[in-house]
Amino acid sequence: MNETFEPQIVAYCCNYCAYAAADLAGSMRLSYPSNVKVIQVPCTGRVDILYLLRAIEDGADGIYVAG
Amino acid sequence: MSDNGLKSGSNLEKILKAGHFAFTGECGPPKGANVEHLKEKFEHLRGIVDAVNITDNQTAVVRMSSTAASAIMVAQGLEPNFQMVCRDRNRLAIMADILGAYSLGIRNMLCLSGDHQQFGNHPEAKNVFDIDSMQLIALVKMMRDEGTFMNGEDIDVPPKLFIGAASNPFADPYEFRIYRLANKIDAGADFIQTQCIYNMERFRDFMKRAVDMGLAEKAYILAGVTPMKSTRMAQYMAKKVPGIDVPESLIKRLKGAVNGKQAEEGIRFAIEQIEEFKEMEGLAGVHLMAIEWEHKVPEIAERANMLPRPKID
Amino acid sequence: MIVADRKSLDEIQEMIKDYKKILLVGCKGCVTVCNVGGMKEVQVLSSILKIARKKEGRELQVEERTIERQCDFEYVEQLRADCDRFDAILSMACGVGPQFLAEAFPSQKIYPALDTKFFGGAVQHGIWEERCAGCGTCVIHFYDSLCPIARCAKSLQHGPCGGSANGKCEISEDVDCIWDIIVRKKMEQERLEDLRTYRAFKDWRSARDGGPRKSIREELVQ
Amino acid sequence: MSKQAIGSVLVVGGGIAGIQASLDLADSGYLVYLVEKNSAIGGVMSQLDKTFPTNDCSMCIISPKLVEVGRHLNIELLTLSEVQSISGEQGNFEIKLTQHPRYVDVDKCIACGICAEKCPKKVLNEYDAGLGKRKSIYLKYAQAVPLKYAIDENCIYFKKGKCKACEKFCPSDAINFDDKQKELTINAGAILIAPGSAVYDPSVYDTYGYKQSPNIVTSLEFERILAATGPFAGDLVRPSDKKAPAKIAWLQCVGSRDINTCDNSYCSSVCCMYANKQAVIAKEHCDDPLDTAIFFMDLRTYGKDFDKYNLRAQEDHGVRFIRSRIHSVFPDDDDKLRIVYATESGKRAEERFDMVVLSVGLSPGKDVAGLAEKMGVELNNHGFARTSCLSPVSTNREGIFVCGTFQEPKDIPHTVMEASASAAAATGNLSHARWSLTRVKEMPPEENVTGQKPRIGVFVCNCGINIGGVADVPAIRDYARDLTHVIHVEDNLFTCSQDNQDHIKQIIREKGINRVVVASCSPRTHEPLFQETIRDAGLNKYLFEMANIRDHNTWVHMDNPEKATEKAKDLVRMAVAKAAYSEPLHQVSLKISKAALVIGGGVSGMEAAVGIADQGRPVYLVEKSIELGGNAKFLGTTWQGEQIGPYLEDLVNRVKNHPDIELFMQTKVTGTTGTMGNFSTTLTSLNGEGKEIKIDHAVTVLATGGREKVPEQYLYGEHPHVMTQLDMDRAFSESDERLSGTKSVVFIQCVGSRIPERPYCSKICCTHSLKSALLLKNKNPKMKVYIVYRDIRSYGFREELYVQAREAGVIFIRYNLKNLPKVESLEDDHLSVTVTDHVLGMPVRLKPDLLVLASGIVPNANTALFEFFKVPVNSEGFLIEAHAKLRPVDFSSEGIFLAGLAHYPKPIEESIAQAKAAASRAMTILAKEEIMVGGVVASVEDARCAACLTCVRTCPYGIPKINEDSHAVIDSAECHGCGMCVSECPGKAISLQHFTDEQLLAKTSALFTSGG
Repeated sequence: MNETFEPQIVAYCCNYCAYAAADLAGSMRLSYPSNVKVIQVPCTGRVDILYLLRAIEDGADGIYVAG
Repeated sequence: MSDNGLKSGSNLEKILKAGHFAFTGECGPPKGANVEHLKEKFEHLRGIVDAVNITDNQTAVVRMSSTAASAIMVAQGLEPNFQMVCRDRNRLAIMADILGAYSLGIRNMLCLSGDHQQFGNHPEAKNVFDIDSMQLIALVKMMRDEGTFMNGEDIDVPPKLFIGAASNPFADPYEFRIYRLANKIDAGADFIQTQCIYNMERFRDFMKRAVDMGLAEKAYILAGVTPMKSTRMAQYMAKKVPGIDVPESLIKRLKGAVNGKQAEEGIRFAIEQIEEFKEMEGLAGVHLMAIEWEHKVPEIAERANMLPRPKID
Repeated sequence: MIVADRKSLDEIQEMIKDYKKILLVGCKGCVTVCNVGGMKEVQVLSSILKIARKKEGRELQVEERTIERQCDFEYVEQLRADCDRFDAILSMACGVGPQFLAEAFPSQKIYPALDTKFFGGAVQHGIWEERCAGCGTCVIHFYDSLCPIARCAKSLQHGPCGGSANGKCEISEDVDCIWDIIVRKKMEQERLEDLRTYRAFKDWRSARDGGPRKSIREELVQ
Repeated sequence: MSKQAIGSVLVVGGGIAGIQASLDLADSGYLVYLVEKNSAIGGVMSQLDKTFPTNDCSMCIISPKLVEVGRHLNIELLTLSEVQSISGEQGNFEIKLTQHPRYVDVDKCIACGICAEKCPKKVLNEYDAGLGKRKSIYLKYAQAVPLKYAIDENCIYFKKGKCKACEKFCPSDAINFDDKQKELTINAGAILIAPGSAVYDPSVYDTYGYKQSPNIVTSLEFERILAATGPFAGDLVRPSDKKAPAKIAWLQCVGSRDINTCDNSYCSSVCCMYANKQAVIAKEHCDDPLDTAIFFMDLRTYGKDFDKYNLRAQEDHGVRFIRSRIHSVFPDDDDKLRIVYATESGKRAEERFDMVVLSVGLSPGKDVAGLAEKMGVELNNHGFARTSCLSPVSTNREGIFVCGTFQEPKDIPHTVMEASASAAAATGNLSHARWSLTRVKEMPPEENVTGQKPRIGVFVCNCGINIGGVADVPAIRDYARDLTHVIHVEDNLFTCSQDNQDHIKQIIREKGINRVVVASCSPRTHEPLFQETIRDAGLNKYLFEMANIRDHNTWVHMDNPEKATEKAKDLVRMAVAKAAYSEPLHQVSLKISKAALVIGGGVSGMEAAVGIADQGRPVYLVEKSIELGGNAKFLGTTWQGEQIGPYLEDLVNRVKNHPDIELFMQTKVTGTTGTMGNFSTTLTSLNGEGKEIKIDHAVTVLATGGREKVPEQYLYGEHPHVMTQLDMDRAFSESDERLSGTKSVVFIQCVGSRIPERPYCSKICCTHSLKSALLLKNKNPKMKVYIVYRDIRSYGFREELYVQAREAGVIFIRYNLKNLPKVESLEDDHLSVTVTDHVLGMPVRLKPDLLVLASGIVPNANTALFEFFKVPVNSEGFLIEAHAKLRPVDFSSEGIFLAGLAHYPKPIEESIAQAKAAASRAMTILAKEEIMVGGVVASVEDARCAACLTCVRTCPYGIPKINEDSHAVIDSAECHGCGMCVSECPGKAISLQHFTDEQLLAKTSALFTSGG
């Protein structure tokens, strides 16, 4: 891993809490790295372990499940 | 039944039959072939007890076989009470070992299921449990009294053994324990050795029931005694050993003893127990399991007025 | 049902380390029901194996199939057309599955991905318990349909042993003493005298001790 | 009168009470005018950080309700508005309102915040309890509904005639300085007032030093300090130096339970619990161990799961509880705060803290006296609405109802319960006018896109400069053009503007677009708008997808425009990938039964039955005993002294004579099938041959009750002069001889409550004993009356009884669990009670003629019944509601409701309120002819199903079943659409519409495969 390593991170966020929190971070103009991409799910219960594995297969460097 | 009216003619049987209050001891074979050390241990017990239980891979820890250790004892002129567990042999080995033990001069045999190998030093082992302790009792009786193997074939010189069984009055479910004892007696047990007793109140109740059910008339019941060496031992047994009931009052009593005097307090309690057992209805003797404390047995026997031991020819 | 656990990833990887292209076969029978070998688990294991191989810098191709039952040749047959395209087949069925596959495809290399454990059922989601040892001669009618052969650590027919404490087996606080349950049930039903009966030596020939077993029902055999 | 009744209701106050009442009313067929004096709804609850006893984030749980109010077709939200006058009567009121100008056009404001950024005028932020600053043009809080800015009176332009910075920078031309105050007149059939209460101002007590040190804060200020949206962004720091405190003290009863310095003699009911919660949450905020001490008089953690929370606070979190009332805080020179107190043994002690939190109570709101006068509603001596325990949400004026803390200080679940109760009470006379004023939206027919190749249109929003000012929108737009299936792209200044909606519709039709992607802001706020737009264009609303390139991108990556542009492209590509797999979903309507089943013929069950039947819906009321009335049969009066007997007699008569109530006495439920809207339940008669009858109903109310526990201690049942509270009540009513000539009586509190087996407070016993003690003292002022207690929990206005009892000479002796009272029967058969006096530390021996045991409440055992309806119970056997805070009378399973003691011990006034609330919640279903089912729900592919029960066991709502054909069925009417079963299914037999594996995997995969 070198200095310029830019990890790709997928975040599966529950619509009711974590997704709302990510919205709130926006309204509050907080700043975080742009490598995080949020995918909205109806509930973290919908996050199949398979998604996490497939994401890694596809090239994700990190996965964040928040709810 | 042999001509003299005795089932086996062992010293233990004679003592009990004569109505004496029996006194048995216990000795674990070495974790090796150190025969000399074994013989030393025997010497502590000579003349002090009527028979000595020789344990069979006790707590599933591998040791010299109980058959061999019992045979060495016979050669030393002491009487062994040969223990056998169902964990390590199938019915073929069991019958073979019974015949072998008898041929080597062994006359008492205690029939046990055996601790699960999980507790021992080879927990990975496959266990056998082809038959259980109840069936082992029945099997020895069949071999002795019917003179047949399990399959009905005749035995050429059947083994005349005095059959023992264990009883734990303190394991759960408590209400059932007395019936399991009755089952063992019905299956053919001549004498019973109980698990070590600390909760006297509960044991009194147990014996009352045994007497009420007539069990004490059908078999000789020997009460198990193990002197506590320390408060730590008491706490360990209370918490860690399944089926042993150590009342809080005893732990308190040991704690209350002056430092360094806890062992003495433990012995004192054991002596008080023996004194009470002598008077207790239905009891035929005491089985003293002084674990790795064989050298204290003479002192305890002396102080509990169990000496000298009667001699019957 | 038959209950199984998945083997460790290390063990599976070791088995298939020389292969580039494998067929991963799930089973819709018991192992689907016990959440270890159905379509979902096939997808998950497939993905895990590919990721693991990628970490080694090599590629692994996995094709996923889940068939109705691996313990019936007719279903196994469905794999025949594709079977030769692979270096090996990894079965996510109980121990029966890989053997049926091996018999159907003698030239193919077949590996088990599961450790088959026991006959049992789910006591709650995620927890399965053993109930039957398959000993071949059922005696549970003596014990109010509670099996001491399978559920007593010592298979005692006359229990409970002296290690029973607070309803638990001496081997572990996590194991119920089945004999405690049997005795209590008999006491509740006031039929304790049933337990005063001596039970004969068990004939173990019907169990595995009698050699590999077969069940032949003449009327069904054509 | 009800014939001319108007089908609308006015709700005054947009806090959680007004919100819940409005939603219930609007969902059951009435048009609601919700009047709020602030610029946004949400009230005090929106200011709280976490809520007890669940530690849920307050905003997270209230926010969906705010949004629901904002979107509801039948709630007309009138913010910045106040009631001027009312006329008319029940069924037809005329209300005059004043709406103050917002100076911001709500149709144009996109809440981008540029105005506030540019506004030069800073003012104290009341949302942050004055701890922080905001601008003169402001949004009350980030999740505010309506999400629209407003300008306050501090505006520089208003003061000095120039500035208008906001107008200059507003990208959507929304500022309107010409906005004027409006006078409105509305008509409503009933009025609900829920203005809430104010927080007590501790500055009148100079001894607390509130004004002297910035580190002495009120509890509401402390909530804001803890909140992530608060002045310190959730860092727990002292206001003076912004350093983390190491030691914090809470002083309870500031402004409550005091008759000396201020007027609030009552208990504010919520402070003990919020102090517990704040101490626990504060510890969670700190990396270093935080010492927390709560100074209190009586620990009043009387609600459901409150005592357990308190035990955890003490045992797991190490919060210290010190029983001592503090009157003074001394700020030392080194910025520490010194507190001097008396220990339990009476010794003087002193401790120094970094911060002190004043647990301030609730006071009547500033404007409520005026409001009450306009309404003609009477207040009580404390300045709160006067109500009777037997009609707890009715005011003195017919047609005007009350709920929430304006009625009495209370916590959120009780408030929500009352809100629903008041909705039911308010509409009891309006049922003829139901649905007469409600609005329905007309839709064009849907186009069938099945089998069509995806033709995706992508609309990228600049959001003024919110997106376009950071990311390169044209580049994003052009990038989208090359993505697979995309046939149209464009960018808009504001994709959400009204004219753009028409434009989008036109483009959809012109180009034959069958999937739409909007790249703009959050679907949480804007998806419904765009879904409505494409629906108007004839597309199913599920053919829509959003990419959140503002809230999740340009707003958080402002400093890096290139990366924001790249990320926006990624997000658009992901949205397009998912949209390609989108399929239309259809909701279908399902006819439902009209009837309700109410189980339990006590007060709760009967009130619920009458509440529903009064709304014109048939009710089956089932009671297993031979008599209606439950525990109320044994009760004398309410704590306020209202006679329960006549009330009960009247209620029983109403039940028996109501044309819409069918009564099944000596009957029990022996089975049920079906789900919300269509239950079928078997009732079996317990009388005679056990006749069975099957009934169909849409909803079920469980009011199965509880009972006074028969004490197993203190010689109860052994000594004739030992009795329970109910025995005592009976003795009073029957003039029992044991009461005549009695010279001394001892009450023992918490018998069977607040002990390890039953770690809960039975809530009613303190009040009950105080009431009985006063009755005894009234009979014979010379009688010695002792109350042996652990904490006196006379919450709310019940504190009056405690004060009266002390004044009347009742003697209070405290005990604790380590030092239980000893009760013996002496040789002369006289009773002896020995208790260690907490002041003297000495055992005191009392020889009472009578001993009264305040025995706790236990729920009635109904295991089989609860299993039929699959409703959960807690370890004490009480029913578990859907959510402790905001759904206090619902179950997770839709269509089933609860009321009364089966839920938790409570006094009769609360049981009545909860029963009315259950009726209100039930009416949100019963009011309809049919319900819509389907949409984002799970569906099973039968052939793949192994009937393994995984879905049945993992569904948090217990919806999946295995049918007779041995595969799983998931009732779309009941499925909550969480997708748990889908993720768990080992056979991959279940899919969640709109969130299929295909869609989510495509979306994830698209992130890693650039280009189309």
